[in-house]
Amino acid sequence: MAIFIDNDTRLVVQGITGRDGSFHTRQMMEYGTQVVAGVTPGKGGQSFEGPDGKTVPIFNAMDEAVAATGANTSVIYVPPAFASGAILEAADSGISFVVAITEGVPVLDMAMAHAFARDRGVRVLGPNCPGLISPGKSKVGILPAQIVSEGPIGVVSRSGTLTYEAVFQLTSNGLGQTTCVGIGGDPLIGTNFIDCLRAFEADPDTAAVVMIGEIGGTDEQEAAQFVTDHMSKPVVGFIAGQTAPPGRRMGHAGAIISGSAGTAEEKIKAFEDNGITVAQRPADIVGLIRAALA
Amino acid sequence: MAIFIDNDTRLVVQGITGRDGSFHTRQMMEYGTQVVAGVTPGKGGQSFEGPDGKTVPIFNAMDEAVAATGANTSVIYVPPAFASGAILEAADSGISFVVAITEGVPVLDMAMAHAFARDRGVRVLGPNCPGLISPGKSKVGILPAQIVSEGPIGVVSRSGTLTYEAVFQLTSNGLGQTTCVGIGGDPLIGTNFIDCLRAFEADPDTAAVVMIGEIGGTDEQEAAQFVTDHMSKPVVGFIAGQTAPPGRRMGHAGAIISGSAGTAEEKIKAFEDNGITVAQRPADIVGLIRAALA
Amino acid sequence: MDIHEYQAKERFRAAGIPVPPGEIATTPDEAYAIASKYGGMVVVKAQVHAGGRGKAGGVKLAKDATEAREHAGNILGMEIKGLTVEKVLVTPAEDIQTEAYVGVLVDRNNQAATFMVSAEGGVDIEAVAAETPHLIRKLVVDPRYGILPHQGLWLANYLYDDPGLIKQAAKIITQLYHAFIDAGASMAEINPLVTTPSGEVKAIDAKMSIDDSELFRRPDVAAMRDSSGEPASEIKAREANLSYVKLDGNVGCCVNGAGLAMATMDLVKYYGGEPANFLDIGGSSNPDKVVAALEIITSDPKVKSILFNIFGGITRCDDVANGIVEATKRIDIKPPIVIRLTGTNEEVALEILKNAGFDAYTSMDAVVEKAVALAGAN
Amino acid sequence: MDIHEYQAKERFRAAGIPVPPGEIATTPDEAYAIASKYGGMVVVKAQVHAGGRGKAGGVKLAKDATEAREHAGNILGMEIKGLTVEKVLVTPAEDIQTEAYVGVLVDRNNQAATFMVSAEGGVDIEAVAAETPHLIRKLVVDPRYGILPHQGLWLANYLYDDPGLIKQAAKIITQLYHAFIDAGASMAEINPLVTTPSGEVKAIDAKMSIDDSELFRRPDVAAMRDSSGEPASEIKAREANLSYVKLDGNVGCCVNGAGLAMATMDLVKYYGGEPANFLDIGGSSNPDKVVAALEIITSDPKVKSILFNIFGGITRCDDVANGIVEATKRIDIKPPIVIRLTGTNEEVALEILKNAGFDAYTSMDAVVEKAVALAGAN
Repeated sequence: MAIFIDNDTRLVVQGITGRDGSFHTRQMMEYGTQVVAGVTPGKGGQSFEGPDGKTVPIFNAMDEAVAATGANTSVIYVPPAFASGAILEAADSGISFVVAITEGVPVLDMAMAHAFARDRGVRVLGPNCPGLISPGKSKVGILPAQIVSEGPIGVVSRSGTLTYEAVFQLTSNGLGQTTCVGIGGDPLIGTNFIDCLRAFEADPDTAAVVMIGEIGGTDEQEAAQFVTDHMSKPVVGFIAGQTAPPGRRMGHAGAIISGSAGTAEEKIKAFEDNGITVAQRPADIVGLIRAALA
Repeated sequence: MAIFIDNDTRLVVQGITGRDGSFHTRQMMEYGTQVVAGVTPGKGGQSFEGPDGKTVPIFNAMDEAVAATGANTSVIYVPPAFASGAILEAADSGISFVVAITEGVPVLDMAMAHAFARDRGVRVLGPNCPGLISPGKSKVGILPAQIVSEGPIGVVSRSGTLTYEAVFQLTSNGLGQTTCVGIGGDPLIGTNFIDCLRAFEADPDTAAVVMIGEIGGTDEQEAAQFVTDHMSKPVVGFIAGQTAPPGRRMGHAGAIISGSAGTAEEKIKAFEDNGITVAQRPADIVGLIRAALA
Repeated sequence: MDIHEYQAKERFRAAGIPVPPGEIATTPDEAYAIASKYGGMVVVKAQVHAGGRGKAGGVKLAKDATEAREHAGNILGMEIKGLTVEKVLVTPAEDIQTEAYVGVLVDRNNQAATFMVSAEGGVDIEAVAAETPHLIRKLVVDPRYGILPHQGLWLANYLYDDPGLIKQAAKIITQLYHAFIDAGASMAEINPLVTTPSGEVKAIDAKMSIDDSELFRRPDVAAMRDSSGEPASEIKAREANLSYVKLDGNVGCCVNGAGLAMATMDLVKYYGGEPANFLDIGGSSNPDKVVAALEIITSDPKVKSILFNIFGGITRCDDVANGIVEATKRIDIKPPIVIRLTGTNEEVALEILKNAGFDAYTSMDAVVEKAVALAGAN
Repeated sequence: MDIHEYQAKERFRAAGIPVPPGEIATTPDEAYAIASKYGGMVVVKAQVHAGGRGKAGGVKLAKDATEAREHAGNILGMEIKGLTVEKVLVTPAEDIQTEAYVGVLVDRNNQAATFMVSAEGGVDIEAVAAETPHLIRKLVVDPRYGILPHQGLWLANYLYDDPGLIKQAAKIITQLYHAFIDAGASMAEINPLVTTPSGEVKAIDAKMSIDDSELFRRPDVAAMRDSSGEPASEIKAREANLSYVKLDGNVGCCVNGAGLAMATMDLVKYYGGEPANFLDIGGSSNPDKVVAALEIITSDPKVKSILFNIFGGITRCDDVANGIVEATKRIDIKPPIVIRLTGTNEEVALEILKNAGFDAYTSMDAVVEKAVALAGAN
């Protein structure tokens, strides 16, 4: 088992003919993801050349792609100006899960897109996220496949490379993963920590969860409360940004301490108050997970 | 029993201090409707003087009125420019039923207001409707109370005075009513024939229904199909506008034959095809109801 | 309220939709001058609030300015469905490759603006919808979101195969939606939407109806009202705030309430007569309104009898009776008047009317039968 | 992107919000001229992208033009939170009766624009929200509907009792929402919203932050960028498309990814050092970006060591290694550089770096410890 994506994931790539879209489509296909369709308006009828001589049909629109291929998931690699439109189109096409990789999508566009997706009961991951990978089953997004391995740990994170750091250490120490999810660093994200924790709790193959947060907002605090209220599985946490100054955006649009709200201190305290053991350094995560599973 | 309003109806009048609002509030109070509050922005804290020395507290806003009085229904007598805003406010205040009397509300405003009310699960009657009356229990709107009487007939109509005509004949012939509902003559109305038929079918005190339609749209045709599919009680129908020319609006914004769609002929045929006996003249309604109940 | 093609085109142009140039002529010489300016072939198009202009001969292709003048001479003053043509639009003839239909209207069932598009343009869309609905693609626009980019493309995909044409059409569809919303329209239509040999997509004809209830807050739209060519009686009725529609019969009808007014017309027909009009005086018993109603009804020379059908609810019958008596004092009315009044204060009202010498009834059937008989006799 | 008070006021004014007049001075004499024009008392306000202007002495009341010149002389050139004041706003002093707070920002939890209003104006709203949340009324605006008339009134009802003030405030709240949306803002604030003895409601101060992701499609908003007073290093970073924040330590950090960059800073602190900056070079291994990053880091004289922490995923480590070598050839760098590279093609990369004479590691802890030690030694 895994969460959100697995062997049944049938993926459409929105923006498959773009620079990023085509590169990552090949990567996903090489990993074994079932990429069943691509969408690029105006290029319907053409074919995308994947690795090993495989091809993927291209459609003008999501509804056509879904009707023709029975896709259930999409991933979005289109420029910011068109990204929220692509999410709306995906949410309207009958699929149930949309992964938005694009960085720099206007926040007010996302407010509307999230409302639209909620109206239709469609799960959105991102935007501005690395996607997710269920080792041995499916990869959707840009996470490097070589650092993951199959095993009992669920990983959820707001960050990209920091996740790689954590996952790499897990894998190097023989701790494989059920699913690694990057929820993204934007202020308005579709799938949050709680959504992932709930899914990991329900996934019989996940034995423990690593949750990697950062400064800004209160998602980690609410997730911590959720752990107390609804989780039986151990959770190990890490928070980046203890040295970040207030009021400055630290790369991610969502990584900003507003006044005294959203600091690493309050998040770490919320973790500790709710029984989540907190790694002081990324290097400590493996030890804490081992202790939790012992 | 009755539909939509009864002895438990606790009414707020939106626009209680206006010319129409104050007149009809007195009429409703005289009939025995529990008018528990009025709303006029800027006049909160004042009192409305009703008949027989009764007073009604006035509030600045619906949320205050509902919180203070436990109202569950509102009726709107505000000018067209503010009517859809009043509906939105009512739908946001915790009440479950809004009756919009105002005529001339922009249709695109109503498209938004109906969507908003649907989002919140609030029933809207109207706009541009005479309201409804459950004889002996409650009256909300402008229907003349003196023509109704208690009894087993449900009446639903798109028209005002034509309804009075029918109800008057029923009452004069000893056929009282459970509830008489004027759904209004606008193109976009909140509660339609089917909503009323479903309620009458479920109301144990209603034995038969009079349904009075007119040209324009396909509400009557769909209602006729509903009668076949879901109703055990007899329905007698009447359609106004057999002599109306196509393409001209006959008073009501919704009473217009578009091309060949929405004619009286097609509606009458739909009624007859679905077992609804059709009165050729308003005067025939009583006889048909008697026959149906025999 | 209907607006003319040239006015709809102005709104479309302002919304960014590609629309060919065009100017209005009210005389043949003006048409000649405009056509000369454009050079080449032009189309002369009657500007009148009636469908079926083409079939009625109100749209003509002219090979040059001289022929444009000739066509304008024929079209100006022409009657189309009872309306007189007082303006023509002169516009360069376009080189057309394909014709499609794009329209948006308020749909009652979906309670929202709804697009209909068809690759079959220049046709009666209602006929297409009724007979070959599979040739139409429909889209309901959720008012909470407005039209979304993929929805415009979805409609455009149905019209064209070429990506360039699809992109242009999707943009036009979005612009049409904005023109529709910004005008407070109940309907906006491009029929046909054409493609040219050079690969452009353009709106060759334009139609828009405005929701009357929007006019109070849209002075720019209200200013587009053009009553030229409209029957004087309907203009007068609108100014008096009466709902009035002229018909061809001889029994004048004056009723309170639209449903009852239609039922009254139907009953006139039932008793073998023909209604001369639809007229709803509304809930008011203001004598001025009754005077205006009677002036409008009697301005139709065909009217041989006049019937009032009033159901007093909130409206008091005695007020209406007084209004009628007052009105007939102020104006001289030839056709006989018969009156049905029932409801609130009906006894007092009937007394007032009998004293003033009117036939008064309490049954709708009775008054209609009588009015039909009087019309037949006169 | 933050904009200045005077720019926010321009946007508010365009949205219809009553805002007092005001002009910008960059010299004391200009301030004198503006104050003379207004006559009477004026306020001289530092225009700088930093909170707490008032406490820092950046806002002064002047009784006349001469005093305005004097205040402007003191304020211009002042440093507030590391930013130099280069402009002051001169605006007539208002007669203030009450002060309230009205703000709207994008709320993460509700995924929508959210208003906060408080009858306690002129305060730090975050402090009020944290300490006395019952003094704030909050409203989440459903993006599908925008702010609705009754919602504006509901907020205004919380601020005032007088119907006239409520009506004005409700209108201002609606206008503020439109100004917020039209600018692509993440925050817009009127603090204080005042009432005057004559019963007017006005915005005396104005603050607005723009979502950087909106700028590409809002040239009018992007044109409001004012980098004056900003550290040169941050301007350069923005132009090079790098995420960079200057800090006070001495260990320069260059990392790929924002989360890893923060974790690296934290680890510097963990090992007893102080990070000199946050810097995320993004996913690119473009040598130009590495050059720019190194130029920015070394422009800070406090920097005593530089550490690279690169986790190669999609990014290939050998590309980054080549970029670093190339960059250090182009510019002369004094502080020692230590590098951690791991992930895709790490072996090749470590080889390249060792050959070029760099200390290269594969463990994050090792490189941070080393960098801290080098900074302490230098």
